[in-house]
Amino acid sequence: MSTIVPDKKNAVGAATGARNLAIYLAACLFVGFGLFPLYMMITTSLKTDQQTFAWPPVWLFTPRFQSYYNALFVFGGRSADHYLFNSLVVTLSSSALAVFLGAMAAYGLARFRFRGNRDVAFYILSTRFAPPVGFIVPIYLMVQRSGLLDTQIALIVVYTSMNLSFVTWILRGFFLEIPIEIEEAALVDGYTRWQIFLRVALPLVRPGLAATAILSAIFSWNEFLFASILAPGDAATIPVYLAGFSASMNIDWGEYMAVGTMAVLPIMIFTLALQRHLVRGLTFGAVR
Amino acid sequence: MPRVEFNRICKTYADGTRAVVDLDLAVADREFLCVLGPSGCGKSSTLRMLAGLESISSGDLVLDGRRINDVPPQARDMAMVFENYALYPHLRVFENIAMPLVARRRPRAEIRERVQQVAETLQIVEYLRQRPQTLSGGQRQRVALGRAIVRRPKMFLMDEPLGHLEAYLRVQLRAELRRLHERLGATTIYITHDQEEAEAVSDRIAVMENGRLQQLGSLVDLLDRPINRFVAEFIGRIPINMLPARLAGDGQNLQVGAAMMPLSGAQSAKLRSGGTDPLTLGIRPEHVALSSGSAGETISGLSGRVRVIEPQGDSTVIIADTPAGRVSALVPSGCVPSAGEVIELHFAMDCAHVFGADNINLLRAARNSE
Amino acid sequence: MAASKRADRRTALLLIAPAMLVLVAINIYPFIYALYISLHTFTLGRPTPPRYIGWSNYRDLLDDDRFINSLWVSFKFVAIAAAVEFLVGFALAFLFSAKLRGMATLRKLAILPIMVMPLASGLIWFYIFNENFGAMNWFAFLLGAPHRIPFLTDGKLAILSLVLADAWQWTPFVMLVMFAALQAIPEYVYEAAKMDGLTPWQTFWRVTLPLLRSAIWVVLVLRVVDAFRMIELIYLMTRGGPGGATETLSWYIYSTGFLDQDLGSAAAEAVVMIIAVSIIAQIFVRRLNYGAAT
Amino acid sequence: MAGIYFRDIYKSFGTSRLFEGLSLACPDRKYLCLLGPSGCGKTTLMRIVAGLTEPDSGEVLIGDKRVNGLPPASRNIGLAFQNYALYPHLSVAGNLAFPLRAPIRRGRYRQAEIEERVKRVAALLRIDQLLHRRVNQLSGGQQQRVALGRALIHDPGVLLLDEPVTHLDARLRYEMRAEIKLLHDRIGTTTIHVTHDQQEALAMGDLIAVMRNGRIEQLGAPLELYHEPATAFVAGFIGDPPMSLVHARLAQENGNTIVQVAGSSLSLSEALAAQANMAPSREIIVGLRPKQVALVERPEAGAVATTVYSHGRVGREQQLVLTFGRDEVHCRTSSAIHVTTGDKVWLSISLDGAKLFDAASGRALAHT
Repeated sequence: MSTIVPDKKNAVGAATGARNLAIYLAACLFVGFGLFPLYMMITTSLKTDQQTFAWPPVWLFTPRFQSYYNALFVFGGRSADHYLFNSLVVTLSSSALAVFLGAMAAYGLARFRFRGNRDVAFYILSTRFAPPVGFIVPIYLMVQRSGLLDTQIALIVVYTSMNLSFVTWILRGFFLEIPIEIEEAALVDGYTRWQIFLRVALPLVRPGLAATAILSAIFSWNEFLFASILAPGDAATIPVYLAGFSASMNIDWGEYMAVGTMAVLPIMIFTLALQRHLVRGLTFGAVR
Repeated sequence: MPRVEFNRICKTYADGTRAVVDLDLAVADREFLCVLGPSGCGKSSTLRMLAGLESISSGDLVLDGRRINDVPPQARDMAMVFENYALYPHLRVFENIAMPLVARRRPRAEIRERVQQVAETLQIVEYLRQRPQTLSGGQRQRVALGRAIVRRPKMFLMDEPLGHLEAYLRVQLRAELRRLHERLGATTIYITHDQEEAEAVSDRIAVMENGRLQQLGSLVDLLDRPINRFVAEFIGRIPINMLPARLAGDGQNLQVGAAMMPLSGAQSAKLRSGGTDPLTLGIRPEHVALSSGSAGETISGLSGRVRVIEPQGDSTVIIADTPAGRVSALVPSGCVPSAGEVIELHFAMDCAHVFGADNINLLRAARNSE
Repeated sequence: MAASKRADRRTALLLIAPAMLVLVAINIYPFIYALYISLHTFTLGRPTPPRYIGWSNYRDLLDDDRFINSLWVSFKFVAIAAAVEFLVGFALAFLFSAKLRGMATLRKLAILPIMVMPLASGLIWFYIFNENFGAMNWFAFLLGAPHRIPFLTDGKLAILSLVLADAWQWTPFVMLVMFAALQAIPEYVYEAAKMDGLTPWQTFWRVTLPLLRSAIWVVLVLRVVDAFRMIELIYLMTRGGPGGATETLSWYIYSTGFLDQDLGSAAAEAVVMIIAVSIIAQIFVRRLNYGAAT
Repeated sequence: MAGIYFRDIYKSFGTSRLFEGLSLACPDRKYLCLLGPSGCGKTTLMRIVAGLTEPDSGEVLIGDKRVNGLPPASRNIGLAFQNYALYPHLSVAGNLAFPLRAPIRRGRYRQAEIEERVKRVAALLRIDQLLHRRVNQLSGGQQQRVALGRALIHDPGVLLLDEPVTHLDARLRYEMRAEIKLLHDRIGTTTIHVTHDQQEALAMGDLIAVMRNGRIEQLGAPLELYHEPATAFVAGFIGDPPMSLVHARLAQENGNTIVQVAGSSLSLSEALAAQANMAPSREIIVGLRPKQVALVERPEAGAVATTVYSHGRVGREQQLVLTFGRDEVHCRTSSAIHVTTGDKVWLSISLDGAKLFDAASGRALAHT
């Protein structure tokens, strides 16, 4: 019960060893549950077919690196590398666009008072809640009409728009935290509004830019619904390629899991390294 | 009979920082004691150890003859007023003040009555329904005080309670705190870095620096008989002048720049026995007098050029550059020289302090022994 | 003065316009377009032009058992998943707040599932739940299950299996956010509570919980909205089956539009969904606004 | 170099009116302190000079140039903000050079000259050792110097300082005060200094404008304000402690004008009586410096009964706050006298040197 109040290191009345042990055990159990599926994915990608379908499941085995992962990289052909590259292009372009446009809008909303400012800000936030599946039919038709079906451009525009909402909202919070006097000082020093944005405000919200860029990247990399409808063929991203496996009756689990691993690991390592401001981003600034 | 005793209390943090070193201090019943020092001197750690919010690394903390090192804060019957007020942001003023009583499961009627009473004392009745965020700093501070006094604790602990307030509010609340103390009569320990505040509220002042207690006494003690250079420089509303000096060859004079300052017999004996060069002369601005023009024959005067004149009302601070350094003098506003003028500065040497190389005041007991 | 204010307004407009343009194109216009389509019969890949039929797509929804069922399934899934994720995540946030050596590392490991591509997590759980060789059945066997358990092919179990997979990914999210919210409660509040003599239990109910209120609100709404629109797990694990047991509204719209290619009906369903979610979001945004003001 | 002039300034924020026809002049090369409690409009007035806030109407002149509507950058001012407002992403040198690299001064300074100026200003303010540090590694005093340097580096015609020493600790504040004043003596730039600290204003200003609720209560030299406060507000704001303000009534006794305070009658000197006769009404406020009230232990003729509200010490003396009807009187006595809160004591009041104010308007009686 004393865990109800987070205890401070130096407070009087130290925690007991038994309690600590219980906390460790519970925490490890949860971490184990969290890691188990990832373990399954990675090990299965290294198993032979017999090991994959064995009953009882094989836990200890000699990993076999060759075939599945080799099969993913048949450069020039239609294999994972092609789709990984597509994903990379779409992710980088849409994140960069979203962060750039979002930063501009956020600065405008944070620093200029005009009628409807709050309404615009709240509208932008509320698009975060829009159910993508609700927009898929009209967007599909719009993309089809403009001849952009199965191109990366369509995905980039859609992802940019979907990322804009939280990028704008979070960066608005970061801009609001800059003391107004710093920008007034630059105004007195002889800088224009636009230069203050570029040379004073943007450098000061660098952590915010990093956080929103990462979250945009995660979203764009992982998005499946729009990708499957708007770019089912040549421009498909990795989730679409992955989904293609499950359609066949005889799934090649090893290769399937190898693609999954390739799809999951990069973004996971990336975010693990850059965890600051993650919560702030995930909750668009409501919790820090 | 002392209520609280710190016996060789030490506080060392996990990172090895020694916040409090060998603190010995006894606080008497009903006393209002100020712990005064610059930020990082260990005064807050001291108070937090007393409150039980910080563990004690070594030494004994004794309350009414009982060692309380391991007693949790809830059981110490002390109330604390925090620098940032530490009000519960989600509760209204009434509920904030009532919290200590709610914790003790007092009946509702009693809670209502006592909160009302406290609110009247502190003149915050009209804010009882508001949330702390809607109050000004001064009002929040009153609420924090209300929460502390509502349960009538044995002791009050105050951690820079006026630190975040505007100057004129600080002065006003200072008087109210003093008054409250006299009405309630509870032992109070008060932390501040502001000596004016310390002198206005407290009975005794404990000056701390670098985790160590430097000197304990009344303000007049600290002003007139500072134990070392730190206390001399820290106390005094206009900073004390510190000038490099050396004992003249005959041992009867202190040489400051080219000027000779005559020493009394006792002073010269003390300096001859304890003093090693380099010495530093400490003289308060109120003990510096002026005569303008170069009369020529004064030997105790230091000549200097007036640089800055700072009127204060009835008195004026004159800042002059002398060969020995910059010297401030506090003089009546009636006889103020003009900027750029060359003046002669005279030191009342019976009020002077001389610090040795180890920064100890060599003349500390001078006036008593005379 | 008027001049500089006008200049300010122009700068603001220039800054905000590009973002608004994108949002209008991908959010406002599509919604209006969806409204338009929903009033037509419109089949994908058929050469006949869309034909105006008024509100009949909406009227049809009321008689559509699959639609009603999908609402019920969505409700069940969202309620169970959000409740499980919130309660477990909330408790874990306290657990992970313990100031113990190595806790920070464990916490970093614990939140790894959040980053996993939802489609990939569907894939993994599809494998784990496999009736013939999945690890889940092995654990059930070890715990004494008499026979293989059809996790994904039994109507009742399928939705619970989806909840488990969803909870695997998102309980750490709740934990992470609640943990951050707990850390954001200033230490002085607890110190004040100690000095006021509150017991740990009183501190929890009277101080901690009320101070977490806005974070709880954020987490709950995010989980409800996101669980409502979840589609990847269904796509990979059950495809709405067996017998519509896991056919949520999201899946139903997807399958009406792109499997049955009936865009008119799909658009009508989408409009209903957008309006429903917008109401939830509006309530939430207002509350958030209120929270930020105090 | 140029004076600063405000003519008939009006300014409202939403529905609340701050300035209603404020006029004020700060002559060339003078050091003007704007002094007042928070919310009195002193910072707004400074921001109006800077162009960060525009008045609703009225003229602002720097020298003989009307600057209304001019962007801040073209007003040739240096501004040091209260919280320093340094650019956290730049070094000390970067901060100092920032105004010189501004587009409005593009081409005016060559790189070598920028470096030269940065060095010169840094040396002037004794921060030349810190030029390559990040500003968040500096102490408060050092940051304050950088802010001052940034305001000075382009030789502005006007220097604006917003509470420049407020955040420094006592000793440093005292030192910086003298340094800023010496700097002003050297460069002579017209300066407006905003402060709420009367001691600071007395010590630093050539001129002090005491402000309250958007109005100038009094403009004058420091000692003029101290000795001849124009209003009861100024009297109650300047001095440490300030004058005690006591509500009283004028009455006639044997043909002489007397003052009735809390049931006692006090006679007036001829000069004061002459002033009192100018009073528009019988209700006045008497302003007393502590030296004009003395504690007496027993009731004696002319002594007024009061109650001790609080007592503390100031230096070697004891400072008492005594309640007096609805007023408070500050009184200084030797520490040897022992009193506690609630004690009844008697005060002997000497009206020589007291100031009389009209109770309704708060204006000093005296000079017509």
